[in-house]
Amino acid sequence: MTILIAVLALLALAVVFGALLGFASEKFRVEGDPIVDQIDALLPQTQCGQCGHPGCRPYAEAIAEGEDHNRCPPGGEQTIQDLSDLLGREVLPLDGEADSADVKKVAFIREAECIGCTKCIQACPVDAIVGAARQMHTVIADECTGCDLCVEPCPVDCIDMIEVPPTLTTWGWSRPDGVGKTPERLINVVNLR
Amino acid sequence: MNLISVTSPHTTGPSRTQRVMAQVLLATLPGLAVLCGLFGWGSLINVVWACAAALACEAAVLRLRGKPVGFHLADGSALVTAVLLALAIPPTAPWWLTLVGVGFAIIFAKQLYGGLGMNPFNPAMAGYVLLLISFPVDMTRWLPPFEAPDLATSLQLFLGRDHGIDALTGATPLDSLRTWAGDAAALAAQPALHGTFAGLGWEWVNLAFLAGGLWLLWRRVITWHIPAALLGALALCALPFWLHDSARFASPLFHLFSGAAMFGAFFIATDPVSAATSRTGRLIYAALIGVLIWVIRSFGGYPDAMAFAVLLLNLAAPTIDYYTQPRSYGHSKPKRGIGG
Amino acid sequence: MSDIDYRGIALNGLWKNNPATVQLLGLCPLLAVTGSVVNALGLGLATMAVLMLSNLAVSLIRGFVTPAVRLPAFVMIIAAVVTVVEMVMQAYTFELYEILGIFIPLIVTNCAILGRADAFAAKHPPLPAMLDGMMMGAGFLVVLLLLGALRELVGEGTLLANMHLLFGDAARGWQITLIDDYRGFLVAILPPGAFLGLGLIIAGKNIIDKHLKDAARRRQPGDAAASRRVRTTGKVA
Amino acid sequence: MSLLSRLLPRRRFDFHGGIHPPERKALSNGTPIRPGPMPAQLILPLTMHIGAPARPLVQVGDRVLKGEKIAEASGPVSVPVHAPSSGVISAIEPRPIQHPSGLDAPCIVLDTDGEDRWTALHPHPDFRAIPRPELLALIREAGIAGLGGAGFPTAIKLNLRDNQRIEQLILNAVECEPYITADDRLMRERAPALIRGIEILRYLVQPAETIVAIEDNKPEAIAAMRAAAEGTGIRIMTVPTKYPSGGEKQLIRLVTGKEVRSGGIPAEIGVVCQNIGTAYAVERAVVHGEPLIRRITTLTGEAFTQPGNVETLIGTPVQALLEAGGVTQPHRGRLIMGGPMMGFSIDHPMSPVVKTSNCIIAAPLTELPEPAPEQSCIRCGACADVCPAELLPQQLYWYSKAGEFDRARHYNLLDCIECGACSYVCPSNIPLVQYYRYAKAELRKQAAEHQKADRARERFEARTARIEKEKAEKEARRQARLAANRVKQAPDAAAPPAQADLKKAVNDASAAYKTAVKAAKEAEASGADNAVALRAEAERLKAHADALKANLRDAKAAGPAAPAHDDGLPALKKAVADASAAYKAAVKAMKDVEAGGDGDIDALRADTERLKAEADRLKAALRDAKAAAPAVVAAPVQEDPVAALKKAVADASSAYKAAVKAAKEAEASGDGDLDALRAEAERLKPTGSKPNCVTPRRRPRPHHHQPHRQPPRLRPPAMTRSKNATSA
Repeated sequence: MTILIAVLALLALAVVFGALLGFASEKFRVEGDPIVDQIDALLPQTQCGQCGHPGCRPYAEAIAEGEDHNRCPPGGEQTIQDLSDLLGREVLPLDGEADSADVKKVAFIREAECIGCTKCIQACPVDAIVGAARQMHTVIADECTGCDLCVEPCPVDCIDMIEVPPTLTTWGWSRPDGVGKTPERLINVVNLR
Repeated sequence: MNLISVTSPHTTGPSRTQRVMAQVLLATLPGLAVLCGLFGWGSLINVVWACAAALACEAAVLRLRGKPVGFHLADGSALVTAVLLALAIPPTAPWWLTLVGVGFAIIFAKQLYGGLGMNPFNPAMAGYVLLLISFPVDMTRWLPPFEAPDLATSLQLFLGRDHGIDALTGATPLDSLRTWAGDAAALAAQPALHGTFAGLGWEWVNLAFLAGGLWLLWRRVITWHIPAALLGALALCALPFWLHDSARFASPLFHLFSGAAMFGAFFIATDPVSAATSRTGRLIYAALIGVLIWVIRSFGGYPDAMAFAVLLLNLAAPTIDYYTQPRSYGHSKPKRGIGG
Repeated sequence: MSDIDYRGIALNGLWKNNPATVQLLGLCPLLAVTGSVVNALGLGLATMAVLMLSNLAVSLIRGFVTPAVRLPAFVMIIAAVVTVVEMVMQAYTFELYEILGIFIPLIVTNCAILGRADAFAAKHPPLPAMLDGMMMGAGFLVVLLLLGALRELVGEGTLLANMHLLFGDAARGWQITLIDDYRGFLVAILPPGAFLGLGLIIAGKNIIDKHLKDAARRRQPGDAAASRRVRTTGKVA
Repeated sequence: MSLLSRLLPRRRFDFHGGIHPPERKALSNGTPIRPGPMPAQLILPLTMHIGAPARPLVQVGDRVLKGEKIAEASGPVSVPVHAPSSGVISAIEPRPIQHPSGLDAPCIVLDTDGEDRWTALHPHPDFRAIPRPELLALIREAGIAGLGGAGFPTAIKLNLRDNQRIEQLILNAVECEPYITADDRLMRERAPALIRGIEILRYLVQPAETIVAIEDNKPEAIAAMRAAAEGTGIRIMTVPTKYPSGGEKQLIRLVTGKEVRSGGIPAEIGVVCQNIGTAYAVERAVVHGEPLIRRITTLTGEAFTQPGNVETLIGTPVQALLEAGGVTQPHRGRLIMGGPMMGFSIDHPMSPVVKTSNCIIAAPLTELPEPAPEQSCIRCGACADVCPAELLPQQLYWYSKAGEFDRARHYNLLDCIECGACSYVCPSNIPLVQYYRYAKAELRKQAAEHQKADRARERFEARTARIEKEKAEKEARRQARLAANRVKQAPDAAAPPAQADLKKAVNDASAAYKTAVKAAKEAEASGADNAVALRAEAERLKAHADALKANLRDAKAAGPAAPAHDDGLPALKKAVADASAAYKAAVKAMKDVEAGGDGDIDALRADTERLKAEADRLKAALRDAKAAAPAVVAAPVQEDPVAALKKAVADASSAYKAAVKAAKEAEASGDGDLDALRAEAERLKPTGSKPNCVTPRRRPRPHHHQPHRQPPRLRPPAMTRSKNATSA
């Protein structure tokens, strides 16, 4: 009998609290956290598609749904780190090919060789290539994200990815080498753009 | 043209880490001398042994961590840790006690946290506390002053041969005080409590460390903030209680000159790595250490409390720094929060 | 969910996702009671039993509990199971029960148990859930035992002291004194020793993991020469 | 500034921190200023100042005279460049210049002809006769940029807003850096000219008081200036020797006790600060009409056998100065332009002297040895004790080193003046200043990247929207073609009464589409984020309307339907209820929008009116039907028109609600919540089973009370049509 009372009491408590919780979860439902936006903000927006998605936003959506967050070579380690912080996930090593360096690149069309096929225009995710059919194309260097998606489609292979050298306006100081290192030549030039 | 292209400034001041460490080591010499004079060769033997052990431990860990061994050994921080720890433990300490303490201090309290500059706790005091809670008996066996054993006995003690050691030992002033506190007659009968102006013998030890500390101040190796705040707070705490009940509470003078107060105030609490950084922060940090020392000495389970107080405030140092940030030029109030 | 990877579950609990050294869950009892092997064993077994039973129960009700109230439901189940275990211990190993004291009821708050209930048992059928509980419990138990042994050995110089608390009088002779006339390294028995010991165990595990990983990488043929799409083919004039 | 403040002894102020490095000024301050060498080639960078590079006015091969303008200012923050001597322009190309990066920058190279022939100059000895704006233009045209520090165009600093009152004009003659004695010698030898220059500045900014601040380690200069300033009201003030008291912000604090707000400029607190060398350049420019083509530069360091100050032509290669100063070649050690604290090492001896180059230090390794390796920070706090900006250099170091730049910025990294006091006192040889410069560069980089990413995202989204739109248009064209074919096949028939309602629905849908388009356009015009989404929404509505149109066509094709009373009263009733529910919802929505302030109220109101009319019409129809056939059996013979009508009404109202929603979003333009809209669109999608298309919280009340029940599924228009088609 005592056991029965105890069980019943517990059950009653369970029911009451369960109802309370259920009610609260309906009443105070949080509108969906726009996690996709937060992820999107961390991605480098090169729209390069190296993650296997057509652009950064789709990849952000995929990450929000559980895809690995280490497939963004342009973002590099820093992006992975930031995403791990945001999502509370483990820091993963960069998937696939490691982009060699921080070297910024832009596409450059050797205009003499361009046949005006518009294939690169269709490939460019940020509309940074201008031109028309059977007209020479050219890259708006300021808008180019360096994603190199235009290189592959070019039938005559006239697109180069070229490094952008630092100028006096995009120049920056480098990090010292750290403890134990003689600062023999401390001033290494870093490109800020 | 053979030009060096380096960042500004192109000239640097005379201050060097190695020099700072060397000056600290030099400043401990008077204290070491008095300790040896009062208690025999034990302290010196232990200091030497601790230095050797510390260098070995540091070198081993640096090697494991893949760091340049010579470069890091050269900064002298391991030696300072070793010497401070060896000065803190009793001269009767056998070799293994010193080894365990120094090993823990260097390997666990310093290198595992990332080496010099990264350790949140004062390594010497971490090692000391480890020994104190693990080997309470060995760590409280001080000899009576002015009855220094000869070199052979000291060596025997160091090698761990039990030389009827308990017959040799005597209570320290703080120990006596703790045992007989409240009993005026018993206190009066304790010779350890009645030196020239403070605890027997220990007053000279403290004076020697005070001298070394003042030299450090003069050399600008340390600033006045920490020693002054620490000693001031200790004395200020002691004064009213002593006036109120001198049979239970010791006088400020006794507090300052009978335990590890001077040693701690000038050599332990001033360790810049584990102390608070800003000047205000240092005042608060040291004053709290002083208060804690007095509280633990008067009401705690251990006769002296320098190590515990310092370690506790090491923990609090980042918080103190956080609340004592300066107001930067051109800003109306200091920045709070961690940003990011 | 048709084919359950039992081997994976076992490996997960014992090594890869060990609750104590990887997930760092349930550290409160872990650090508090591992002063000796017998304490560790007692608490470890109790935790393991609770994990198995609670996982089983949670798995059985997984279809009926709505997500909103699942945590309270799990907590109730765990509390009930812990109560049962506590009573059993009180009945059969009273002295150990006395020593372990508050840490038996505190198993309820061991996050490892609630964590497994929520992360695994609530999504799997009873058999794998129970196995998972067993393996997680075993992983926890192993770490407890290791830490207990370490601390007992360093602190007292003995192993398996006082085993009669758990196994009756027959176990009185099990004590092994490894170092005669040991002075005792008190800090190992004291709370700081638990932290230091666990830290060393975790460090040890990480070292082993690193070696395993390196070995695995060495065995694999290098596929580092993957094609790089980016071609840097020129310089700005 | 009353009598009281004049009577009271002046309060002495101080700034926090500071250091006392060995002064080493005796090396170069003992000899008078001598003329600099006349090099065969002068190299004139187009950026000798802060701001936009100057634009060349000459071409290679041009012959220029001394003082002729060869490059003009290319923007408000820019100054022209003049030929320092006569000769021929031999090149305009990138050359190594005076920059810590060692990068090349565009320079005009002038091959001197040795004649040093002046162009015509226009002196204005009586500057008070010139209106202030013209005087400013004169200074600007003379190419004067701050000669002491970073080279900020002087005219801009002197150009005050009308309402700005300047309390103090401070002439910075502190020269706190070790080694440099250029200003010291200048003051000793040319004090009267300097005072004239200061008078010009005074005339320009009209300060309440003018103060020349000189460090107390230059007694001769102080005496000379005091003598020259006699009777002018210019105060010569000595400040204690301490580095960096010559920093603008530190000097202002030292002289006035005031602080420049972080990120602000001195003029905000009524102070203008000019370098004493600038005053001299202004005097030369105004009184003698001579542009800034030469300056006093200190040649010092133990490598010089004849150290001292030279009045050198701007553009002189450092190499020529080394030779003139008797530096044994090749020089080994450090070659520094500027002082030892804030100057930078130059790796190319052909780098030219520019307007800001106040000192060349050639120091052998014995004097300034190679830097020692960086050691671990021991948190000694010495850096914080000397920081003149009262920062926490140590925290900044940890954060910079760990790459936590945001935190570094939070700890006021950007207030660091890079004076180097922290590095100077650091016992661990940490190159702190470089860590800060690195962190600052990273912060700039992050900002640039962020900007670029935003632009890329915008462009990407615009492109995606464009492609979507093209696709939708293509699809619409295809649908239209299909429907046209079908219409051709089916015989035309008179529209049955039910078709009228269907027509109505089509109209409604297209009206909704138009509203949505309008909203989208507005959003686009205001640059709201959700413009793209709105556009997509409009496209969807258009497709919907098209589908309904097709429906209508199908219904027409289905031939004459049953007479009106066959529709059945219940169905008609339902339709009435639906219509009035939609009307109420619309009223509610309108009120919401009205309460919200702006938004597309007119369109909504029109919509509402329209819906009301429709509801009324349906009600009337119901009344008519009731009157006409009171005894008609409820069960309709033919279901289809009823179903179609029902569907049409439901679709129309849902479409309408979507439009309302879109309008609301437009109302909140600016902080448009793309996600919400997307989710909305998602919910509207045919697969979504929720009957509501308005967000739950803003759900119009009438819904709950109406007997009306929307069909549990919102079919895609295409499906609706095909179903009707088959059943017809």
